[in-house]
Amino acid sequence: MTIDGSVSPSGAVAPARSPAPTSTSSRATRILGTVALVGTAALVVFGLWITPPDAQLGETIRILYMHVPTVSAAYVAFIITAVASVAYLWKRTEFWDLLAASSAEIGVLFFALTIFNGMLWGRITWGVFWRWEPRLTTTTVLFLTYLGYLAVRRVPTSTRTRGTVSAVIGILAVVNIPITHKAVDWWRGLHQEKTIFGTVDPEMQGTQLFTAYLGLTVFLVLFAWLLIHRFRLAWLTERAEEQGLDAAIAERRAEGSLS
Amino acid sequence: MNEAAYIAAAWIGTFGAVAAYAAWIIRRGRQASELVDEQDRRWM
Amino acid sequence: MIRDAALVASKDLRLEWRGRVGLGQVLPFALLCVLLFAFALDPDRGVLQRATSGLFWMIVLFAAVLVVQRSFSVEGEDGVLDALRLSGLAPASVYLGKVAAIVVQLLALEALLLVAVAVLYDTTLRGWGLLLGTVLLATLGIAGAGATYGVVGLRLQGAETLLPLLLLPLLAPVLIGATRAGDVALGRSAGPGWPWAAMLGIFAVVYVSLGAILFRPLMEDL
Amino acid sequence: MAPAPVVHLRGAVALVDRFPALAGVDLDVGAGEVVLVRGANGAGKTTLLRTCAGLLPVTAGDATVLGVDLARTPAAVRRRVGLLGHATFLYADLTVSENVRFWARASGATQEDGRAALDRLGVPSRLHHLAVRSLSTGQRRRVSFATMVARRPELWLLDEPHAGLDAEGRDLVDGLVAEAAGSGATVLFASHELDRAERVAHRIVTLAGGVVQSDERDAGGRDAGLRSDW
Repeated sequence: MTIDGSVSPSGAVAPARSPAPTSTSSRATRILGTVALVGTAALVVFGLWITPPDAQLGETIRILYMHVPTVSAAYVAFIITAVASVAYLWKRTEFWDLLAASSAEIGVLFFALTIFNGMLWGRITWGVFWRWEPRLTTTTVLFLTYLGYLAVRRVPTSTRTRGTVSAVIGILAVVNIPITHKAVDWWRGLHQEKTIFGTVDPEMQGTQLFTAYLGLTVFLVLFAWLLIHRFRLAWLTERAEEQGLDAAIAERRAEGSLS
Repeated sequence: MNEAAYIAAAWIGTFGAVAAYAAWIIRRGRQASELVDEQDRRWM
Repeated sequence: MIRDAALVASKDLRLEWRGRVGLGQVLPFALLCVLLFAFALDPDRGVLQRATSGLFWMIVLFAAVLVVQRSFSVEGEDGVLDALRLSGLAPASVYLGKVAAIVVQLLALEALLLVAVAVLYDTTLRGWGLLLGTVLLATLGIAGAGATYGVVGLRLQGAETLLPLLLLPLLAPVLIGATRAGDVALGRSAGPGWPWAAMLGIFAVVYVSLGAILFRPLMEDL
Repeated sequence: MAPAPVVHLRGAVALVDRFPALAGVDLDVGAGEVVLVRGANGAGKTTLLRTCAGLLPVTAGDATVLGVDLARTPAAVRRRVGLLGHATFLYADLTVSENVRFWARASGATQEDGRAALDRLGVPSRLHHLAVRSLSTGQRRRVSFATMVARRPELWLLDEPHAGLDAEGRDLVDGLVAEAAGSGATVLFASHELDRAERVAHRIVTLAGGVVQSDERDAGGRDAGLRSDW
């Protein structure tokens, strides 16, 4: 029985080219990876040695060189997730679904690191790991929101349902970011205290300013590098499942011709 | 001196976590690419 | 669209009346929470009085999770979700109908809960204008977000346990706003209460409109 | 040239979760045809009907029902078909008349359409105010069928319409099917009651393993005049 769109053995399709990579690396990721590594090394040198302690924050400013870039990269990640979610509901292509998912996972990692660094900073500055500092509180609430997003993606269902449901959550979660920010700010409005962001010297200069921007750049490059790898991994996982599907269709048809 | 320990923990923890995550996805990428046809893993 | 929403809402309320899940299960649970908080927080030290507004809204949030779950589990039985897809009802109408039914149920629950709190936590209810505005806007926000996530739970069969994880972080601003506005209304804290109510209003508007739009892919899609 | 078919499937693959329940179906059904779909359990009968109703994603091949492309806009076909499935599509806690009224109004029909359909299905009025939960299986099937008839679908998709019914009920179903085809609707139904079904059908399609195994076009339809001309 031959029917259109049948499973054709997929040998002899590609003309002889250089062998396909056996990993998620490519030239582009290797360049990005190298840049990220060099940048990281430079950030360590600048952040831990070259920059002087801050006039107000003292040595703790060195934690901010981690804290601020991770939270910025996380927000970039969640915005990408939201944009990709909208695009998925519109275009319905696998690309956007996988991009949204990959970006959210890395965003969650960066949020976790933000909270981790914030707590260490708090331990030095306040003497306790946790205080209801608005930014830290907001970050934690949003972190939990996106854990929900990742949990939804792990529920076994059809790819289409998974894509639709998680796209909706990716959109709602990002809309909730400014609302949560505002609410938490007002909530803590009565209790002024030394905050991580509030105390960063707006007139930061020289090597400090340079290091702050270097940190941001390094983490954005790291994010891009991780995102490409994570996306390709998601892509490979879908392809592997699809191969299972081709086999299942063939098997299903055989079942018919037997009876 | 305690301060230095917390700062070190922040840096090591952050880059350690990123490195561990990167190693994890790259390893899974290698495993997954073995299951997939060649034309499906030609990256740009 | 309004007519279809009313059709869905009246169907939901009739179902609720027949099943009495809200009255028979969720309300007793809410009252139980009122007692449990008193056990947890020594009633003689004034903690309950100071925290009345916050405890009230915590209980409402927990109860709301149950109401939403119930509201969508009836759509999951016996192929009804498919029948809704096959019917000519616009997803936005279904959504608004479900929101309306959840709002009505929550308002009834909140009214009774308010009486219970007033009596058991020795609270004098006052600041009625602000109190009423807060209750209405917060409830609309909770129902608006809840109905969207309710259908998410329905689509992901067997993932009902996800609903609280998805819904409650999203409702954190509602908890903050409603608690603070409630504090002001009850005279527990000074300061303007209406900005909080306005925030609740913005939340409600944003989530009800988003829900009305996003319900289409959630309901119609395969 | 023959008019555009009501159902047109070419190599259609449909997934239930991730299982290919339809593995490349080719099928054309013309307007006014009554087609019996048969096959062993798990052959894909239910999936075929649900796919035609726009309730399952078509992931490969062509699929057009009532002129609507199922791969692109499955939702557009839904309100124009009537599906009688294994599930009754009824709210168990609502009464018969409440259910019928809700579903009639939800699909744009009037309350009177609903009541007339209940009469047509022979649901006695003493049952109208009972909760669906307390009805027998046969009565539930009749009520479910009534909600479908009330919306006057262009394509009837019946999954085991005879199941759970007594002899009288089965005759009623056969009569309704013939009537529907007579008034221009198309009927696709799956049944295990082959003797009975073959009398009603113009055409018998056999499914196995998610594909069409045989297609007997000139089966003994009861009324040759209803047979479409292709």
